[in-house]
Amino acid sequence: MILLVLGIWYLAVIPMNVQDVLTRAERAGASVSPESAVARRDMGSWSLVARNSALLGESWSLDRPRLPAPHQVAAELYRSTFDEEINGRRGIVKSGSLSNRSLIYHGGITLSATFLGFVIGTVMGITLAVGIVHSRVMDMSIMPWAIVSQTIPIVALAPMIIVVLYSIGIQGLIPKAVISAYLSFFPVVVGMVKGLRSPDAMQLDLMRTYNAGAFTVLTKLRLPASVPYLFASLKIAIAASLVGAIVGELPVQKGGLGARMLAGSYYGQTSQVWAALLMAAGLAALLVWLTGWLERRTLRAMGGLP
Amino acid sequence: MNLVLLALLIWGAGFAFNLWLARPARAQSRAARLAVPLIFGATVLVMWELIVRGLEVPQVILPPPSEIAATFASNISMLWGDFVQTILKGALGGYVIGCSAAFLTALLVDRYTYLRQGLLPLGNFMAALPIVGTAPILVMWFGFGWQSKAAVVVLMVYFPMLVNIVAGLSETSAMQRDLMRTYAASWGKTLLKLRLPAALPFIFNGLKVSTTLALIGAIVAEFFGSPTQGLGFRISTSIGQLDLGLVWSAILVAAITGTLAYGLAALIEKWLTFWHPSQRG
Amino acid sequence: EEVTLQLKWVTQAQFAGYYVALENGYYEDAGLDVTVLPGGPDIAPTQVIAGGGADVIVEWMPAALAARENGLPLVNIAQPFKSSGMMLTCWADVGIEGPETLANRTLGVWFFGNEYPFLSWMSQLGMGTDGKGENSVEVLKQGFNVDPLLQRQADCISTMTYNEYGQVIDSGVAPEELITFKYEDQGVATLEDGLYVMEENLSDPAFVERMEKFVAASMQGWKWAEENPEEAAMIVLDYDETGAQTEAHQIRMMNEVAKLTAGSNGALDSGDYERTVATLLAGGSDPVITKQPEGAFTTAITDKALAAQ
Amino acid sequence: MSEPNPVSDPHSDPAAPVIVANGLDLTFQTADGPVHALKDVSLDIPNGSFVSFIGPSGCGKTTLLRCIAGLETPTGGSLTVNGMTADEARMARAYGYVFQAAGLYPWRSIGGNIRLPLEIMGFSKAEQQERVARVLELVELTGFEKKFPWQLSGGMQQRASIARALAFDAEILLMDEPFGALDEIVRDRLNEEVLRLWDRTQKTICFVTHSIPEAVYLSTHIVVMSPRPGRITDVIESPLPHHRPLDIRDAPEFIEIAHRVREGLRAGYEE
Amino acid sequence: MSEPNPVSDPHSDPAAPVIVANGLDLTFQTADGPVHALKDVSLDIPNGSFVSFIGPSGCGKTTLLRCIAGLETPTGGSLTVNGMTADEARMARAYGYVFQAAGLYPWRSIGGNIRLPLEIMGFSKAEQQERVARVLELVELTGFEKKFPWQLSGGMQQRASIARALAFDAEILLMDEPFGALDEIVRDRLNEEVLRLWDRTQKTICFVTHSIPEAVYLSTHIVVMSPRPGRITDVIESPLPHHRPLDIRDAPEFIEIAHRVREGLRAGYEE
Ligand SMILES: Nc1ncnc2c1ncn2[C@@H]1O[C@H](COP(=O)(O)OP(=O)(O)OP(=O)(O)O)[C@@H](O)[C@H]1O
Ligand SMILES: Nc1ncnc2c1ncn2[C@@H]1O[C@H](COP(=O)(O)OP(=O)(O)OP(=O)(O)O)[C@@H](O)[C@H]1O
Ligand SMILES: Cc1ncc(C[n+]2csc(CCO)c2C)c(N)n1
Ligand SMILES: [Mg+2]
Ligand SMILES: [Mg+2]
Repeated sequence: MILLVLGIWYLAVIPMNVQDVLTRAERAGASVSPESAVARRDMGSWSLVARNSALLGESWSLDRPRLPAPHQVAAELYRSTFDEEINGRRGIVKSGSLSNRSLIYHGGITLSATFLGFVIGTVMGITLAVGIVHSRVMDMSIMPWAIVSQTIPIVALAPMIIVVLYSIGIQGLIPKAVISAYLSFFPVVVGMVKGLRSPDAMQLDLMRTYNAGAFTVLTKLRLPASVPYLFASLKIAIAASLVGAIVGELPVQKGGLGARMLAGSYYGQTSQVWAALLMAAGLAALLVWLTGWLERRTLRAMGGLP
Repeated sequence: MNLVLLALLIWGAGFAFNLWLARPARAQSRAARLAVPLIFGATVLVMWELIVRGLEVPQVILPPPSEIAATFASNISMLWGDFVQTILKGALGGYVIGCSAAFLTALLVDRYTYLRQGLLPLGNFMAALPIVGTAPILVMWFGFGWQSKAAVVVLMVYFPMLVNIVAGLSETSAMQRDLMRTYAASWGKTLLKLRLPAALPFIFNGLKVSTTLALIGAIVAEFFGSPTQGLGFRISTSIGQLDLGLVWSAILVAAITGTLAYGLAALIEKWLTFWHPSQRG
Repeated sequence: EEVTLQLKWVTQAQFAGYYVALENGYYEDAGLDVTVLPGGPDIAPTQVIAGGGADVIVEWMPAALAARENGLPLVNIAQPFKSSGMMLTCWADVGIEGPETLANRTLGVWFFGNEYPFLSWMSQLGMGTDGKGENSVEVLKQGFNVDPLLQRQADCISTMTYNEYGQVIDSGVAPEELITFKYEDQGVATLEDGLYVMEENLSDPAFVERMEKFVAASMQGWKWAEENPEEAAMIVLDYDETGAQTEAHQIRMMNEVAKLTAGSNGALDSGDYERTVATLLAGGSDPVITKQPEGAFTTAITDKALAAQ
Repeated sequence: MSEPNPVSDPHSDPAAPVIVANGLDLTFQTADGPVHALKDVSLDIPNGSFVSFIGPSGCGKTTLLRCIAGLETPTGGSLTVNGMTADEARMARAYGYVFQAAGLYPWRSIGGNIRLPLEIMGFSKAEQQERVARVLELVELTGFEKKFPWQLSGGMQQRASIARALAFDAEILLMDEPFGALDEIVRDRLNEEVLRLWDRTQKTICFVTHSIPEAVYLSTHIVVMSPRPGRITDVIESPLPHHRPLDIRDAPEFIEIAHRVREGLRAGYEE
Repeated sequence: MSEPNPVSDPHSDPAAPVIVANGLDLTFQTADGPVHALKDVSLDIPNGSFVSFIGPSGCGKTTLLRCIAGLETPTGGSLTVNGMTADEARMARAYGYVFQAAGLYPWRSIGGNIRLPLEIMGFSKAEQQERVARVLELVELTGFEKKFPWQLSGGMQQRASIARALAFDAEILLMDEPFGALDEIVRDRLNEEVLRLWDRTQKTICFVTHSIPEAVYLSTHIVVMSPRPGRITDVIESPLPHHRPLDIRDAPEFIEIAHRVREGLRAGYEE
């Protein structure tokens, strides 16, 4: 499967980059058909490929490709992780601290904002859910607005939020975490409301026969019953947190994978963008996997099926 | 400062009224279920207005709702143009393409197990790509028009939809499937008569999540290049011009559309999955 | 004494003077503790200063004057950039020769407050900006890079002499393949990268004094940067937290920026100011500003600051 | 029928009644209109008796049990438990309730489940441990304390849930179709065990069931109910001896009572 | 036990066997190792008979029924239905299957559920309508065609599911604990109805149950099974007449057969 994807990717590189490849060939003096770049602009990629099949050797090694070839991305990934840290002037080996040209350093920055936002969002989500489950007013008034809140394109507002937080003197990690928290609280609310309400009538009645108070019901019944729902939500929330952190890093060019992506895009370093992108997706996969691992551990400790 | 106190007072009053409305006897009525969130929203707006005025928050940081409303009213035709560009062309186009593609893929994945094993993990990985990274790439590939916005939306809605549809299609119980086997029903018949109806609650879950994703995708993609129209363009340009009233008006358009779209999906869901326990209340 | 400076864009040699002053201790010597906030896409320095997130910002004059007219009283206190680095860069092979041949083309423009010089140029040309036509152009909101030109999605894009133009050349395009329109040459240049503060603060003598020290130290930094472009570029690189800038690019940028700052000692030249205002007012039906601004600049600070040197 | 149904004749049996219901009435308000679940139910349950409630589905057995447990509030009539109202008795933790399904909390071990009411009622750690061990032995589950519910068979889970109800030594045990979900053989076995338990602990037990043989086998008194609205149609006192081997079910007296119960049920249905 | 268990003696009963199992064996491969669900099961089921399968939980009743239905593939032995393999018989739509729970599709009305097999098998619209009406009448649900499953009581749902299995007129009816979830009275009534239906339609019925009285009341033949691994321990032929009022359950022959079945079950358990 992976091989198939790589194959398709390599193949797709040819038509994606054909315009640039032919322009370069033309500058180098080869005869290209059609001859003018203006005429080529309006032609389909595949017909260009077909008409100039001899000139396509450069497709996989352009400096500013529209679509970099997999090995270019892989090389960039290597360069901006191991190579930079071990051999680079600012790498950890030479300077004693992580290099700001390495994705490890930027991944770390993004992760710290992700975690902070995730924690804030989760705590907020659980608190809201507990409130919603225990108070009908909160249920009736907050739930619809929680849905509305998610239709606001927060990602588009990120720069404004950051500026607003500047104005009350908050900078650095927290603005990013706020955006992360905003994106991650919603899945937690939805999942936890479901989870806290998941005990059936019989389980609740049992508590009533013991004459247990709301707090006891919460700690002894609702919270344990909601754990599977919590983890399902946490997996969504942590991925959302990561996106939030990256979004928060775009406008504030102070490091992080988001800043990396923008900078790469700014200077046309396509493979740098792709490397940061893959790194982000890999981090997301790792975080989700970690949450899943924690879930399995917790559920096992709670007597879940092995 | 007095305004701030007034704001807190109004908040208290709204809350008390809601408490009264939410009492068990009344909470069931349709009017109360509608009124409570509306009163909540209204108190938030009034508080916003009073606090912004009371604390003299600069207009360029946070304008009061009254000013937003005024800007909104005087720019209706421009906002309509943005709405058409971003929502009708970008978001809706991408939504339709993305959801249909996910549906077709789900059928394929369902039919051929080896595809599922390969495609779903890949899908999960791709779904983790942050849009802020993919959007500039897609703008580079598909140009500045609505097509690139639709592409971003497709990428955003495709995997949540796929995951939901695939989960939904396997939602049937062994007994329900065995019943079909006793009728010697074909794959197609089983799909049509059993698995699709059973999958509907999941599909609608996906559709609801995707409405907001589509909206956000279309707007954010405009930050990375657009024609001189569109909600994302408006938000970004107006921030630069310090016209915060217009920024919030554009956000308002997005929020209203998102809420309506979500509501519409929920309504259709209610209508089509009336049989599901969650809809029977 | 603390000063927070909000830059207009990401850390790069465009802002070398401030970083040099920081690195070489000029601010410290003046008794200032300066925080430099890099900008980024969709960070509006005007909004930051309005919210109180910065004491002084680097901004272009059109955006500052537009903000002033919209009720945000910004005042120019220094102008390290003498001339404009803005231009429109076009493919030659599509048949563009002069400004009048721009009609019916697709042009990439920066928005977010950076569109004002372009819009006044177009209105002076009598060119519409609402789609392709006899006497009008199609405008795209250009993203962060020069791809729209290289991919031929636009016939022309906005570039800065010190930055995007170099990137186009770096990507293998020969200068002969391009046609460029410098705003300076077209007579529509507007002042870029001035230092602006809130008007109300200027009535506070302590603030004014701090700004005098700040401007003086900053100009010291600029002059050092002009003389030592390579070292200045390296200093900028050290302050770039994204690690994305490259030596070659920053050195070239520093050399180009030095050309723009060369003519300025930091004081705003009232002639340049008049020309900018005239350009912005001359916008035909839709000018960027509608009336002559008043009190939009003060030379009091530069007078003091430069006298001190 | 407004007269109390004397489940026991106070003269022949000296045990005082612990549960006294008088003209109990309960109407549920639902979206489709009111449902009259209990009508004019009067009943005395003497101390130490084993009372079964039998009747067709929906006749109000569960509702009656829940009224006794203070989980439902009657809309009419009076009900006292040990001289208190049902709700006061609930607050005083006067009974253990066993539900139809075992209803163990899946995230707690068997021991943890049995400990649950003890934790809530504030028993000391040592006391908890001691009681858990005692009831586990009572229901023959010693050694399964650390297992989780899913690791036990249905019958064992049901025993654990009985142990949970016994742990805090309530005087009254209310059991709502506790063996409904089990197969006949396991059910037989648990029936024997419940009888033995009752013998040993001398508790008052109210037992809801669908099964005629089960009711006849277990009870000192069988309360037959009929639906729409739910009321008591017959109270049958069992002449069977206190000690009952399983074989008793083939005995003629047994079949005779079973027949009477079935006729009572049928009558209620056809009415 | 490798000899077929002659459920019917071919000489005294001229009906030809429709289902013939010979040394049937089935082992499930599970994560915890293989489970031997059926061992050496041999059986002849004559045309028109009513065969009950009874046995403790997990003894393989459902598995055997599923093998007959072609839903499970035996790992050994042979099985023919009407001379075909079980799978061919399934493809030929030779039987209606009634599951333990009603298993109606909640998105279809009662009529729609009954129509489901007819749509799949390509009956014409008119034919569908006619058949739905006919089976609805047969199970006494006329007038409920437009209702949805959750609007019906459990007993009514179960009858609808029987109607669904009857709609396409398969010769064989396989019923897996169809009344397991119902209360005794409703169950009695449905038992009477199933008997009447069997009488009227002359179908061959295989019926799985947990309840001894039910098995005895309904069947011409009772197959007693025992677990680990599941096999047949006894086949009891009923001397009861074809026509059976419910009262027959108090008759001595009935109690005698019931006793025999119980002994057979107990033996299988203790073994
Ligand atoms: N919370 C409730 N709201 C409305 N109606 C209810 C409620 N609980 C029970 N009922 C109705 O009251 C009647 C009696 O119900 P109950 O559960 O007591 O019957 P039951 O005898 O226990 O039946 P089963 O044997 O099926 O458990 C039924 O008609 C039922 O539908
Ligand atoms: N699909 C399967 N995979 C593995 N084991 C199975 C499977 N189906 C049934 N079994 C096992 O086979 C044995 C027989 O199961 P079966 O369902 O036939 O029992 P049953 O007699 O119908 O029991 P019950 O009365 O509880 O329905 C059991 O031990 C069961 O756990
Ligand atoms: C949103 C956005 N704003 C501005 C620029 C372009 N830009 C880069 S440097 C520079 C000079 C500023 O002093 C300008 C205008 C952009 N690419 N994107
Ligand atoms: Mg009940
Ligand atoms: Mg079974």
